[in-house]
Amino acid sequence: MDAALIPEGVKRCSFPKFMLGIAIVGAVLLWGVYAMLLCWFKGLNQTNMNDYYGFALWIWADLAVIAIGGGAFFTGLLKYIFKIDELKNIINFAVIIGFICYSSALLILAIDIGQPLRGWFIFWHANVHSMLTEVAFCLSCYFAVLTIEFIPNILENRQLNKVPFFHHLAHNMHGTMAIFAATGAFLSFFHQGSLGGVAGVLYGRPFAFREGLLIWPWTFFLFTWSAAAFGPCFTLLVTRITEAVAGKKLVKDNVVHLLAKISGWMIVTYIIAKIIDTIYWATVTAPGLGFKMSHFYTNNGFYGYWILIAEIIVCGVIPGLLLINKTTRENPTLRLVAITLGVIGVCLNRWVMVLQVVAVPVMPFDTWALYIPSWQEVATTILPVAYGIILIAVTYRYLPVFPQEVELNQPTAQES
Amino acid sequence: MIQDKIAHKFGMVIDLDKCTGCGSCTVSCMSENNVPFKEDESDKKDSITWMRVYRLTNGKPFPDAQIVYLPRPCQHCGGTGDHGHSPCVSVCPATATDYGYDTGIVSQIYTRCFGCRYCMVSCPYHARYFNWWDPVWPEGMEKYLSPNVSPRMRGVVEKCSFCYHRYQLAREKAYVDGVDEIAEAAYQTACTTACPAAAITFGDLNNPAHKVHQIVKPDPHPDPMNPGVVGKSRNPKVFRLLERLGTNPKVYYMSEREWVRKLGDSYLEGEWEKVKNIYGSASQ
Amino acid sequence: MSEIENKTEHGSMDGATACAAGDPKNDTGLGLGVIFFIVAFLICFLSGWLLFPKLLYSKHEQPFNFDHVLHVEEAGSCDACHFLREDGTFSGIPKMVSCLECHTDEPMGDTPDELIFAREYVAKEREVPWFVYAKQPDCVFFSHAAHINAAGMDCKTCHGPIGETRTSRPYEENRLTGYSRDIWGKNIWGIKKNSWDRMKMNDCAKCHEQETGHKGYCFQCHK
Amino acid sequence: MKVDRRSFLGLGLGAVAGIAISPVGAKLTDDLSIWTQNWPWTPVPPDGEITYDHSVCSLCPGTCGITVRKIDGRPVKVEGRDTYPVNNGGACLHGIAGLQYLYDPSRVRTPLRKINTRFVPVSWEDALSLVADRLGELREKQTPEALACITDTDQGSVAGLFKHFMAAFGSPNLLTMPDLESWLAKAAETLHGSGHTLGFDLDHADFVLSFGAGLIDGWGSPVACFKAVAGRKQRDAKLIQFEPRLSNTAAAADKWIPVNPGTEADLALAMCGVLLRENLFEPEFADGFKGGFMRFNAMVQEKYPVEAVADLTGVPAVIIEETAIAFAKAKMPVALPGKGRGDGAQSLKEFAAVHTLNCLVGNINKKGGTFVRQNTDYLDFPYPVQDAVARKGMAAPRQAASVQELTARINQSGESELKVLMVYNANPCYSLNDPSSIRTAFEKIPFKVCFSSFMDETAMVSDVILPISTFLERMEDVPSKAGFAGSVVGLAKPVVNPVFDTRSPGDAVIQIARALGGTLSQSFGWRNYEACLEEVAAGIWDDLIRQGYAVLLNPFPAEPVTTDFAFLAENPETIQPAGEYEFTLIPIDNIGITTTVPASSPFAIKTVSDRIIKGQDMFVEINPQTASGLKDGGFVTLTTPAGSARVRVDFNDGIMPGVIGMVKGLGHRFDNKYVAGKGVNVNDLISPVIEPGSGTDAAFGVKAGISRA
Repeated sequence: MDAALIPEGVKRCSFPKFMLGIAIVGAVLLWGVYAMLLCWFKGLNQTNMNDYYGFALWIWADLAVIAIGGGAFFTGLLKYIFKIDELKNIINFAVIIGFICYSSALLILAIDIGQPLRGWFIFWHANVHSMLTEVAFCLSCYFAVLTIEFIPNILENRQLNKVPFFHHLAHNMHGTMAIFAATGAFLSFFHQGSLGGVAGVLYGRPFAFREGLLIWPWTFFLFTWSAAAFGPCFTLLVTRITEAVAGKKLVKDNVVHLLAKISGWMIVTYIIAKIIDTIYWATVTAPGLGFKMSHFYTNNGFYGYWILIAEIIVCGVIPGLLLINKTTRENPTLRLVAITLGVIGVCLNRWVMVLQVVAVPVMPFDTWALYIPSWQEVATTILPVAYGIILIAVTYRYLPVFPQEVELNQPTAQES
Repeated sequence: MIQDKIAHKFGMVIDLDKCTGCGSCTVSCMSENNVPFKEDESDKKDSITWMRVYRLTNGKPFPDAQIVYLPRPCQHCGGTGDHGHSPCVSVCPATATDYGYDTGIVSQIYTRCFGCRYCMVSCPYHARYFNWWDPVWPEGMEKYLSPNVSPRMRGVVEKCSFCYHRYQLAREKAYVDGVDEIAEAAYQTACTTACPAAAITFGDLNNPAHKVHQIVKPDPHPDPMNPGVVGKSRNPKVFRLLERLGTNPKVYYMSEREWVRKLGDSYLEGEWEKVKNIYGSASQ
Repeated sequence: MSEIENKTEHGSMDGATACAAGDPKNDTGLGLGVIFFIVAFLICFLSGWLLFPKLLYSKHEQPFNFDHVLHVEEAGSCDACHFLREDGTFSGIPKMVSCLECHTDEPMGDTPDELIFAREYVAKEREVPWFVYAKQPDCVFFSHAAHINAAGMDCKTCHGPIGETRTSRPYEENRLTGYSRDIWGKNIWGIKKNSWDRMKMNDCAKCHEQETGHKGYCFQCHK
Repeated sequence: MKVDRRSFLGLGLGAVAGIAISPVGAKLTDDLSIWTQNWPWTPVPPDGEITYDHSVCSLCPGTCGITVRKIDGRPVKVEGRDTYPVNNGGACLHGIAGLQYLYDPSRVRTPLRKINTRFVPVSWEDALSLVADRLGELREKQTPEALACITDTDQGSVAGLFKHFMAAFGSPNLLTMPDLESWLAKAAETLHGSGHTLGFDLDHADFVLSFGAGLIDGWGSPVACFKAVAGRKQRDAKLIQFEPRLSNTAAAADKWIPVNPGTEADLALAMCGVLLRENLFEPEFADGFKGGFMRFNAMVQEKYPVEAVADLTGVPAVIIEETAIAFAKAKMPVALPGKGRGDGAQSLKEFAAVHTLNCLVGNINKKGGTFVRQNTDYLDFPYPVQDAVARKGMAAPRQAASVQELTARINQSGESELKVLMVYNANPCYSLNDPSSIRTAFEKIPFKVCFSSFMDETAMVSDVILPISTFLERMEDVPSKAGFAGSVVGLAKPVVNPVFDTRSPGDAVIQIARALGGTLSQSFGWRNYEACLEEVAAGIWDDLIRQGYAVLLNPFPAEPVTTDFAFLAENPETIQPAGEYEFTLIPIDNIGITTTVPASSPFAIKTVSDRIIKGQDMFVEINPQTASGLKDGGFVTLTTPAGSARVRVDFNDGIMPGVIGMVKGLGHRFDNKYVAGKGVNVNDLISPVIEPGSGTDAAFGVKAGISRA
């Protein structure tokens, strides 16, 4: 039915089957859209946020998707700047994932602010001292870059490619992609960092506050580094999932191993820095303000020490080690475990840096604040996931996302 | 012109031994500043009270238990080193809140705010409140709203302004009277004038003639033990909330009771004993 | 060899054939497309510039025409009617009591406007519901005392030569914002020739910057 | 030429391009954001000229002077009036929130008449004639005494008009609600003879011995008390608080001495014993002692030995001795009776016992002491014109001394002897113990008229509601009372025209009397209430008009005082909390929550802690030591002989083990979502116990059981 659109030489499931899948995910999407409209028209009283939890699930989701979307800029950096050519076989997909993550982030921000129609004030009346301003600018610029990086892949669709203009456009854009990759990397470095700065500069919140370099608190660098480290994990994870769903191999192992290895080393270096930062904060920064480390953790189950161990050891050290070690890295199961843990780890880190920051009492007579998101918050947070799945499904079906797919899935003798 | 005169630094000192926790300040503030209210205000994490009265206890069992009430307006922080980079002002992405170097008052512009709530996250005093709901008054009650403070719309942050509109009115009076200085009595906040126990003293911390300056005796030099801290009181009974963070609030508190003063900040074991008798560099 | 490079190899040729195949049709189609483009462009462009401003603002006539020239002659100066109160606040548009210092429910002159005033308002003891051209939104605090007494400014700088008008122009209100058109300015792009053509925040800030060396802190003009 | 995809593409692109380079985009983006800044549903308060009106607040017995800020005549803010002799600036939260009462959702907006359980609006004329007809019937039947009237207080000209009306009508059944003033008057009458009342010079006293008086929890004239308590530091005065829980007053006091609830009287008497034993009473003043002083002495020595009282009260003997002696040795000591706000169920024995301490140390009618003075009657009502019917009615015996005695009597009798009841500015069906029994009694009265500004519990059970203007909408004389040292009469002036179709209560009474005709209209010859006030308050009228108040007594009473110990010498029994349960439940007064009329404003309720109200539920205080099996914040069932309630517990180290504290003033049941429907009315859990001496309910606490719910 839609055969004309499907790339040459590849197999795709029947159109009805495809549509069925889309419909199921689409239902979830609509649920999210409904919740989104509620928040826009009835206001943020639809959420369970309050004056203690000014930042909550949504801001976490923002930081998380941007972190795991970091695979795009980092892979791009490696491919186009460091000329690691194998990565061209996964770069398209990395870009698509990045595109999904960043567009989601922007959408969630648009729901999160109390006055969406004034959202543009952040650009028009920008306060240059605010980390959030930096985030907003870099975020939108980098989103533009991602779109540009995504376009040629779209233009490679069989029908579009027939139009000579589009064909040449795609070709030339590929040529200039290095420039965009460089810009993207530069922008990402800043907004990933600024997101870390968002928490790090809060000198009224001893749990978040960090000293740093010039105007940038240590969290600035930690966030950039962690995004570069764990972003590829997410790229690999989604690739693995796509392969599972499509029931065929899409990227050659050497490519996967390479990316996994790079990611592994990044994680290890990051986690070392993170551990140093944590120790310094716990023994120097916080005590200097009169806070024992135990003040920041409680036995209420939400914010116990377990969260610290889970983030640093279980989802940091372990995946790092698994990925730098050749045998474990090349064992599919262990690799899957590692990249999954990695993705969880970075999300956990963002969670802590958003929610625990506001949960911890600062005034001695204040109390711990707990928070359970409302269904509207959950739905609007799942919305981008559904949207992502649909976009991946569509692009995978109609675009030559995986250059190695044809080669990896040659029809065997019996079939022909 | 008044604004050309030396900068003011408006602040207050609250005598916790006088405060009865009666709530007059809270209500006076709410009615002065058109603060809305809901049918259920018992969720204090979603209840706009620019001036909130905290109930502090010494944590001892019967019969040694003690209570003290601590009224908490916006602290109008001067920020680290008192340079005007208050925790909230420095993070607002849209410049919806700024630091008035001529008054030391931290503003909040409801029509500029787009509701990102970063300032609330940055404020350790919970002095900032978000309008989760549209403000709604029972039929007819909107008739008592004051034109001096514009009612806020849903989706923006609001907070105590030290009744800045009263300062504006005092200035206008000064203009027509052709006087340069605004008298201490001419500008007093709604909570100050309402307090039946006269526990609140408000004025210009820079003006030695003002009562608040005489009580607080702010130390012009940075705290040698913590250079970020400026304006530490040289009065042994006076303290500020979370002074060690270097937020440099302009709201000071006063109490004879040591346990109360200790509750003003966080201390590691033994630290309090060391610092409790150090009041500003001058007392070194 | 990746698929991308694959394509780029033969791409150009594919394209060429594609074009050759569809030449004649394309041209006409394209031509028509161009025409459509131009038509649509012109319509939207012109309506954006000419029609849109008309639609955006609603016009209101004042309750009756007010002759400023006449009143200035009689009363002497602006502050005879628009005065600062003792407490420093500004009286704004005069209330009926001020008018009655001179007027009675019997017209003094013979203009139809004064007749309306006497019959409809004085006699019925109603305030005149004037539309205020210079009306600022609720979020704005403006101190006339500061500008008149302290800065010694004249009315004209901000309000223009309204004292020299014999007729009241219609009041134009932005349907969306409820603002008086004078705030944004008559020009749809908000371009101003005179100091009084526009009354947006930037205009205040600009003057403050020139006069006081600082555009002022938020609370100076906001409440 | 054929229209195809590309043509439409051109069309679309052209439109986009055209709009793009026109001002539409930029202007709309800006205007949309401005639209959000001026949402039509967010009110914009009109600006105008600022003016100030002076008046007096009559929300509580405090009678503070207030200044109302107005914009073009529209009131926008209530503040304390500087230099007003009661509060000297400063005001309590209820006064400051006063404007909310103007537009309170439960305001009665027009006269209402109940037609089979539903209220229908009627005109004032119809309402008044309806009332007049029913009253007329009583006089035709020669039974004017079948009319009873309940007012909030017996002070001031409005209460005076009701008194005048009852006298002219011919019924002795005029009752007032038990407020602090009424208890002080009873105590003064018992010890110093009728026509006296008490005041306390707290501004100067240097040793205040408070028997549970909530000096900063709403007792007396709140703002004056706040100032007195807060000003202690400067004049180094001491405040000693006897109380079962760490109230705000106890917390602010120099010393808090926990005492078992209901044993305050015994404690005071034991201290009297100490003073007498140690000869620490003031001989000069003692000359005025008569009426069984010796018997009293003997009685306290015998019945109230320190050791025994120590066991009873839980106050160590040594503390009792020390405190008594310190009190006697102080230069300007004052002992204060009246637990909490000092209204509602209190005990005459306790008031008398505590005041006896003042008498013994003789710090009476001196600076910083207790003032025993004649009821300052600045009002001069003409004698009512009475006809035979009226005289006959007035001769009939008074039905009861208190509202609860009255309702108890009605509930016992098969058919109510009372046929008509008038209630003015009082809410007995809510604010007295066991309100349900009061409601049932009221149901038995055929016709009830309620003079009320609000649709409260009492208004709801009445047959006709006459809507009364609030204190901001009418003129009234407001005399200081409730233990205030000075004697000031303020003039409340209307700062705004009545918001609804309401009238001054004075006018309503006059118009009813006029409608009744005959001797009644003769007795009420005034044009209207203001004319009446000007006439009856002629002596101070000029002051009232000139400065808004008149000072009657300065600095303090001079006349000699005699003290009669007969009442206490008989050692009347102490009313103990009734019941068999292990805990003692006591009502708590919270400054943010009113317990009488009117109910708290939305602002006031907003200031109440989430450890008192959370959603619809309320908390009770209990000491963790005696809360075994319960968990902090958990739900429990509170059971007393009178009933049970589902509440949450608040573990509180500031309350005596074995005692449960429950805030008064919650659990309203009328149509006002801001205050009603929250928590439980503690009065529902306490049955009245009439104290023989006073004929008034003295059940302050009650025994209670508590179990997890």
